[in-house]
Amino acid sequence: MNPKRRDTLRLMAVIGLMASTGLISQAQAAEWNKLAFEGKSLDDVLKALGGTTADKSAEVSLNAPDIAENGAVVPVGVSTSLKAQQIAILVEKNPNVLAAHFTLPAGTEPFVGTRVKMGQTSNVMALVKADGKWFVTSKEVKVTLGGCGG
Amino acid sequence: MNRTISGGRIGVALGLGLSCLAMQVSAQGTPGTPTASDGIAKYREMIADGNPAELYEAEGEELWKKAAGPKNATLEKCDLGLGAGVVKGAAAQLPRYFKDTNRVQDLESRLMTCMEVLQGINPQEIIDAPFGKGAKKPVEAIVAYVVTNSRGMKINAPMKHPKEKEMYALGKHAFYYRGGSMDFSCATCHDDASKRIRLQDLPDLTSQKGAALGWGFWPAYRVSSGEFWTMQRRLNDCYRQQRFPYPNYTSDVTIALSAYLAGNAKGGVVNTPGLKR
Amino acid sequence: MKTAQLIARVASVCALSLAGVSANAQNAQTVAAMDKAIVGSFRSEGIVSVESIKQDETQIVCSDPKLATGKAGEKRRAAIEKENMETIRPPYEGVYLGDWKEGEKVAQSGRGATWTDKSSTVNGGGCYNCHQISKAEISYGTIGPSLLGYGKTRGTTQAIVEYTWGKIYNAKAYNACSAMPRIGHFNLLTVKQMQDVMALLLDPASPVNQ
Amino acid sequence: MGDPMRIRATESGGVVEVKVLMKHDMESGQRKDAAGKVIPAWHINTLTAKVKDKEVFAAEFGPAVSKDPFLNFKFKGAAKGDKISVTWVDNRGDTRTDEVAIA
Repeated sequence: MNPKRRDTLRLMAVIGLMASTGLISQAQAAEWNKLAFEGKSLDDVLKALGGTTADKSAEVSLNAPDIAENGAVVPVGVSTSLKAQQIAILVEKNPNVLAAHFTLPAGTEPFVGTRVKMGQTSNVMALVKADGKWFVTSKEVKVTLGGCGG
Repeated sequence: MNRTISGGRIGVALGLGLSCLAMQVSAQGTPGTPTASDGIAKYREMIADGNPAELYEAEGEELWKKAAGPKNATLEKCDLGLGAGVVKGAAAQLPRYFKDTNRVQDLESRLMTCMEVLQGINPQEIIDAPFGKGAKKPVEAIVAYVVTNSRGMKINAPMKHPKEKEMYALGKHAFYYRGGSMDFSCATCHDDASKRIRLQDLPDLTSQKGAALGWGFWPAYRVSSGEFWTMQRRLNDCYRQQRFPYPNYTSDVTIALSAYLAGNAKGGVVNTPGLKR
Repeated sequence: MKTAQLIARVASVCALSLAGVSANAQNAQTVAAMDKAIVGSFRSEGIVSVESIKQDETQIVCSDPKLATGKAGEKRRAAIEKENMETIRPPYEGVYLGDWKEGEKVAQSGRGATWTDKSSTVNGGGCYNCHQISKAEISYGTIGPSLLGYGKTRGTTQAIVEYTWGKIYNAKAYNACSAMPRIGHFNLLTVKQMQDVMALLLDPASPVNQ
Repeated sequence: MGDPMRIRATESGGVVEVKVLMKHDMESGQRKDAAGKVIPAWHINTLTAKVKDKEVFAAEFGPAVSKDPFLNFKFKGAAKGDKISVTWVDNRGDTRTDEVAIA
């Protein structure tokens, strides 16, 4: 590992710690978390976000189509009855699994909708952090590659 | 080889090749699960909210009002058929005959005329630029702006002038014209409402209802390419997939097909810009 | 599709014309002039030459809805079928069936022969665009009939095998104005690719026949 | 400077719903150009939404967010007429801020 990368990792870890312990404001925490976006699995991403495990929760709801007519644009909505502070959207079979991460200050509804790219049929996962714990739910989205665009 | 064996049962189109890539959909066919078509309907519903064509529309509105070209003029005096500067409802009544050019013009051909006459821009530069690039880019954004201003109106291309009727007739002829290495015409896929390619339903463009489904939703933002596609671009790619050679930008065949579609779709609703796969 | 149904369908399509638009205008323009206007709107690009849309007899007849079905075009269609039948070449040494797994790949791919392709692009058959073939692929078109269980229901007699080969090679030999491309005749697939598609349809081990 | 965003913000029953469309290629870094060279990743990294200088939403995007990104969120504590401003920054340091009054 080159020194620069090690520094980055250390820095990210420190920021992660500071964020999780409330030492820095949310604006600073919204800096781009490189480590998380380089994660190859749910565990990698969880770790980079300062978590360890995520419990499956029926209180996290993931709204995504069963079939996407095009993998370039897959609509994903996440909502929860939990008091979410953070939400993340992951695509299990993408080269890097984390697609987007959201920080929700107090007063912001536990909901987000966006659109992500999927290289192939895969599970899509929604991670929610509430009361210091992580929760997850997932759903398979079938992807039709390219369609007739040849 | 004995014809009587066939009984016509293998039928038509093994290998009709509209360039579909393999789809990675596997059947999990348990009873009660939604069908593939249901899934696609939900997908379309979900992406309908928030059409990125709006971004092009905003840019187009700015370009319409901004002085440009060697003559440093805006397009605000451009006559799209309803009088100089009238944008509202203009796209719903195109293609149509224009006296000054003595030609039936679609929106893009007419915009080129305006850009040439008012702004001094050489139309050849627009014709030669690839879609989505160079001199075509501003035209495409302006198209998004103009067609948005007919949203919700009735499709009503006049089709009264002899030249308009002539264009419609040419468009109809072109619609059925088979050629190229796969013998395809537009009609091969688009003269029957019950057919589909892969999972995509094919509108019957010879019927009013089907033509309105096509003409009424294009131009559109195309999610597969992440770009706004004008009607010229839509037709260009149809011909590419038909294995035809390259239709020249705003050539007779492209305007004629637009006239045929708009004529058939008359009375339908303008839903442009659409949002398409 | 039965001929009667086809005639009815096309007739209804032809009957649809914009009131007041077609009749006069159509007379004013000859078909030849319109053909010229169409061809003149295109240019050669990449591997696709503008020459490729100058029509042969099959394309001329089948572009005219009045000739493509019904009595008026009957004789010309019969002549077209005969002409196309004569183009069909059986595979070397009578080996009709290849590898169904390769055939599935050919059936899935719709690539090739467009102006954005290269002459080195391996063409696909694009079969799934129009046909249901194996059960596992739910994303199939319906322009052509379902071929699910093809070999199982039709059997694999020499006559069926030869007919299937001919249909893939040049569909217009059996139905002058079929929507299906003349795959062998226009070299859209290689002989090996066609043998592989044959296996997909006829090999008892193919998923099509499970 | 990036191209303008389209922001819609509507208040209903104390909840403001915001929909944002951004114009950005969101190049994934996974694609190759015609010559076979990898097209480098180019995407929005962060986005923040503020009302009266108070942050109401923050996002980090990876290259797997779709081209011309769409974002939908809801928050409480603002009234019709208040201005919401949205800022994004991409991985090349390009940035764009747009503002709209809540309707």
